[in-house]
Amino acid sequence: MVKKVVCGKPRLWRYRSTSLPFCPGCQHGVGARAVLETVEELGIEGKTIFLGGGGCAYPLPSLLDLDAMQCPNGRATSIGSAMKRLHGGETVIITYQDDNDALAVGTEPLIHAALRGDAITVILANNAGYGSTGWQMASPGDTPVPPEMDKPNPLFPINIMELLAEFEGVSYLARGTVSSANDFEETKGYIKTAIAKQMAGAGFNLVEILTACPARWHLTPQESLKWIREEMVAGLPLGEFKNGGGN
Amino acid sequence: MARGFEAIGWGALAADCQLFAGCPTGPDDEAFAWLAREFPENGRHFVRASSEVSAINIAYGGASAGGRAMVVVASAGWGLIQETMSHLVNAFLPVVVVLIQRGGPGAGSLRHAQMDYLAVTRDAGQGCYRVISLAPASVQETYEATQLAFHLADKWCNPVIIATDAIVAGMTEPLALKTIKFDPLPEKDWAVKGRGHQPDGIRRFLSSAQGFIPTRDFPTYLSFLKGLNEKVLKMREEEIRYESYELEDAKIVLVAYGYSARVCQEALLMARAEGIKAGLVKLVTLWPFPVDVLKKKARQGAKFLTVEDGLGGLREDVMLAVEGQAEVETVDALDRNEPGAGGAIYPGKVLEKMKKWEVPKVGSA
Amino acid sequence: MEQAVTRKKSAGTPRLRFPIKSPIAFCRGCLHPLVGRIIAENIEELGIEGDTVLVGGVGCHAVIVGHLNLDVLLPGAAHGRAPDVATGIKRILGKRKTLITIQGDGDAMAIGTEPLIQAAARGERITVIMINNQVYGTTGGQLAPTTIIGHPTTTSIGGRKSEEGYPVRTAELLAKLNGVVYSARGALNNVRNLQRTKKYVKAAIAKQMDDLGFSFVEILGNCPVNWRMTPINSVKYIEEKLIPEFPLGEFKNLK
Amino acid sequence: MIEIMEGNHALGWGALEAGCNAYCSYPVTPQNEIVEWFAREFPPRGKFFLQSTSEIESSFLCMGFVAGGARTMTSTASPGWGLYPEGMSHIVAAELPLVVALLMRGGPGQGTTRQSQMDYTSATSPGGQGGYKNIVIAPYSCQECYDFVQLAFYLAEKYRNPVILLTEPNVTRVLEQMERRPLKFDYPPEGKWALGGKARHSDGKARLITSGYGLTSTEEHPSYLSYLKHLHDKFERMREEVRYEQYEVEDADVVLVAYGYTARVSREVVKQARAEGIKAGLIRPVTLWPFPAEPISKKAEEGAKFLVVEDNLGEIGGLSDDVRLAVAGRAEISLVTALDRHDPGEGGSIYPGKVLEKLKKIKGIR
Repeated sequence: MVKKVVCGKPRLWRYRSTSLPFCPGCQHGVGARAVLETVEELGIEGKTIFLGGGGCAYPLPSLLDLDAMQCPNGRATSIGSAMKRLHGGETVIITYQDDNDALAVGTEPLIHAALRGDAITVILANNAGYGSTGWQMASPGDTPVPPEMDKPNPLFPINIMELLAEFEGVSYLARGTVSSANDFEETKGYIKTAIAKQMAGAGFNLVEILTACPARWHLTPQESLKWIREEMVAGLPLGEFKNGGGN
Repeated sequence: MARGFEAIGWGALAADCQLFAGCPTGPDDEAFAWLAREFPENGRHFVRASSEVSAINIAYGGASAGGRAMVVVASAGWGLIQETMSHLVNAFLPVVVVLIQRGGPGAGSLRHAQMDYLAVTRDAGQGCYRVISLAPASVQETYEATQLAFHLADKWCNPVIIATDAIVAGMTEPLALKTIKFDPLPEKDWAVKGRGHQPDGIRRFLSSAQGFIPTRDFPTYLSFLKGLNEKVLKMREEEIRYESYELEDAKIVLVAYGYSARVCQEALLMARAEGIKAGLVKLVTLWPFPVDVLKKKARQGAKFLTVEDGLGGLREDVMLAVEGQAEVETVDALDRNEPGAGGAIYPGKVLEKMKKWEVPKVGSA
Repeated sequence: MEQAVTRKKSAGTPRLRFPIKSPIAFCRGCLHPLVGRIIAENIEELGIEGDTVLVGGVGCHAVIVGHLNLDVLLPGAAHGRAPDVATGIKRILGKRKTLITIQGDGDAMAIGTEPLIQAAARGERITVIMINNQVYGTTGGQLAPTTIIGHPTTTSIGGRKSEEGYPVRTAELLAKLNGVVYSARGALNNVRNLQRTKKYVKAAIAKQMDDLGFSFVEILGNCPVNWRMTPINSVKYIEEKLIPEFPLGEFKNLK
Repeated sequence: MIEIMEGNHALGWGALEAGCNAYCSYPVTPQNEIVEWFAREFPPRGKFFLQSTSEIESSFLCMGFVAGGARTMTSTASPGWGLYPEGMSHIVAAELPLVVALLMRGGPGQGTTRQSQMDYTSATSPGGQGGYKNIVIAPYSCQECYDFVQLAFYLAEKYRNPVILLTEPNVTRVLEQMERRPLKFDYPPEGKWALGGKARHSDGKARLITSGYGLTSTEEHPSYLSYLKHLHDKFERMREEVRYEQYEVEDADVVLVAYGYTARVSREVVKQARAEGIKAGLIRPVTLWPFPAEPISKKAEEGAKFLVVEDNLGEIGGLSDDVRLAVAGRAEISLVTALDRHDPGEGGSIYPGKVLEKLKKIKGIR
């Protein structure tokens, strides 16, 4: 079982080539893998719709052996809400968006899907992209504390867990990383719980995955992982932030 | 040496642009990166907006305070700014919008295209209005067009679009930095600053519902419509810009802008070398459109070939200009050299179309 | 001196009321004019009439903006975009000027979710005053993002159900963002709350003047016409139904 | 059964008749009556009504509904229309059917809350990126509101492309006689493209919906160029859907061209003119895109003069541009525009008197 996880490839990867369309050290592939393995293990491939967001994760849906859609930037949550309402509780809706997509242009769809309590699972791959999560202006080597207020363009990381935790419509919130085998398994556990909540009709749920983006961070893949473990986690702690009934 | 992206930035600095707001979308993110670095260093404001809608509204704010403001968007995102474009027109506010065209519709491709012609030359948002749109075809032209755009925006109190494409914006060429001197413009006495800072001590009331909410200039909706109509017609009269090449004796007139105009310049040389009497009208302003020059050539019996890497927007304006008095043919995105997203219109294809038309006649003559 | 000024305020009309020849364009029993009064009085008391720019949203609240003798934008720009516009103006005009946006709940928390949250997250030095009256008043009383469960509107007939979503508590939501230094909620149902709300607005503007960060005040208002209530009953409704759902007070007050 | 109804409700009943299953919108004057109709009538029937949080959201919620296979409609008015282009462009790119009812009010910007016809160009030519096309249908009575919604759903599904119903409050707020009659259309078989989970599809194969064919190659469209070719061909086929109505055109030497409420005004003018012995006629485009150039071209060939009646700034553009294209310099074109409204306030409209006046001027009658 363990061996399969380490060496194998989820059956749901339709992509047959040896490489993925991502930069070296990019963890979108790993994040997506955590989702795919979970879908496989739960045996819900037949009723899952995978909605990809804009940005670097845009190619993902086209690589999967699932009903999938490449959604316009930021809009996967609203498209997911509509589909969930249409197809009802049976169908599992998973969106995969990065932070630039979901927390910038997608602020409004995300907040209101959460407020409406639409039972969909949002996988937020937070790679401190550019902007909403804050670090793009500072070099990633700096500590991710809020920048000085008197800087010309201060940016503060949006902690989506805190923001959504008190919404009645939200049933489950968790944050994990995929930077080690253990973390990967833990994050998978979060995703599994989230999807289970969705299948039980409990409400909106979101799993944030801190993923590396060595290319934009100007770090090596190893350094990126270290930076996530040491710096990013200090500002955005890991764990479950809400585990309730929702609705 | 500079890239087109940088030329936009240099142009903005030269024109004393004070505020930039944007949301990076390929392929405009390179301009974005340059501005993020250079604007704060030069004491200008750089705001990283969360979306294109936010970006243009931040620019709206900058313009209402009397500052020169600009946004850069790529085609994917263009659709999001239309509401505010219309508001800017209603409020008579000057903002410069740089559009870097990529393949469409929808997310389209990440590479160059010229598919947004109709969206930049007509009212893409609500209501009837027009916006001057400039189409540079080289790095130097991009630099100059950016300065001109700020001047025109302030002159007419209307947004101005610079419609470039990913090829022109991405190419590296020599650039001579030279600030253009324009005629002086009146003080922006309409800008909000806080009532205490107005010389006359009277409040300023800016509205994008002019005509609905009575303002000093426009007490009724009809008076507003008249004012707007007059302004647009005047702009259409006065701001036409184009360049013509070997038009004098031309039997076939190529009409193009942006990167395809460069392609046409090459095709023109090739055609002339083969004895085809071709000429070129290279649009500098897409709107207003140089109707008269085309009409004149049409009366002289010339044929027209529009070259545009889109699905036929420019053709419509050429047809309107020639009023059925000339044949109009097109080279469009379907004539690209390559099926992938990186395909482009090549001079060979343009020449081929010209020959198809011209050769039998040359033979008979 | 200051006391004398204050007393004069509570008795008469704020000086900032702009002499518009038309009658005040609010419905019977609407509490919106009070918001205008609170803002006008605070601006007068802080002595920043000459340095203030008001940005109105799109909706009934926008009328307030038109009635104040200040540099104003009305409507600020497109529906919901007032925080963005205020951001742009503030950047150009600099720290010394005060930017206040007046928005409704539909304007700020539906179509304006993104501008509001992102401006707050960026810590823009602006003050947003949001009037929460549960419905879209101008367009005839549709469901707003703040509408409480069970409240009937023309698009949630028979009362809002949970499938239509839960109401958003904007003041609490914004308090969680790092760029926000002040977030409070007041109501207009009685004189005591009115005075408290006035203090909140003053504190919010003061935070901006001290250049600390984004400040926000939510004000519970009413809409007798679209609630299908008498003005008196609508005020009672605020007390009985809204305040339990939307607790009053300061949720963030950073120094 | 003949009923008295207003156009706003006729749009709703028509959608119901056409089997519309989902509706999203955001309140904006003057189309709130439509939103409220759907809020009232849809949920009890087990259909989906969702009030969105903005017009951008409306367009993308609709995109979700149609991608899931629901017959979907949305409506908006001018100020919200400016937020739609992005969604429209994506929906066209992904080849999804959608019906959009657009109620025009005065513009630009916030404009007025009353009637106008100023969104002609932004509806008939692409406002969003990518030079796409939509079929645009303009009803001019309550009955047509009801009928054309059904037609719009059919055309949207036939071409898997959005269809816009372009109208204005002067049409939709009028109480009129109408009959609720189902129109029969030969709908294409249910799409196999809709998403619902692999298991729902008879072939068990996964589906992909994308609006970025330049970024993603699929079996259907292996290259961007093949996709563009496909779109282009589809738009060419859509051009065959021209519909128009002629009134007293046969022997007319002055032809009025108008749609929507100004077409009703013009019809009245034609009657008045005929009574005075002026040979006037009316060509009313029912589809604004594709534009009925042929009948106009034919009359231009015969030497008729044209009078374009549109509550828009006709000198700048709009319907007059399309007429100009069709006439191709062969005939004189005069305009009645929004500047000829009877009243300077926002409630001003074009009245028959003004049109008749212009008509007489063209004929040289004092």
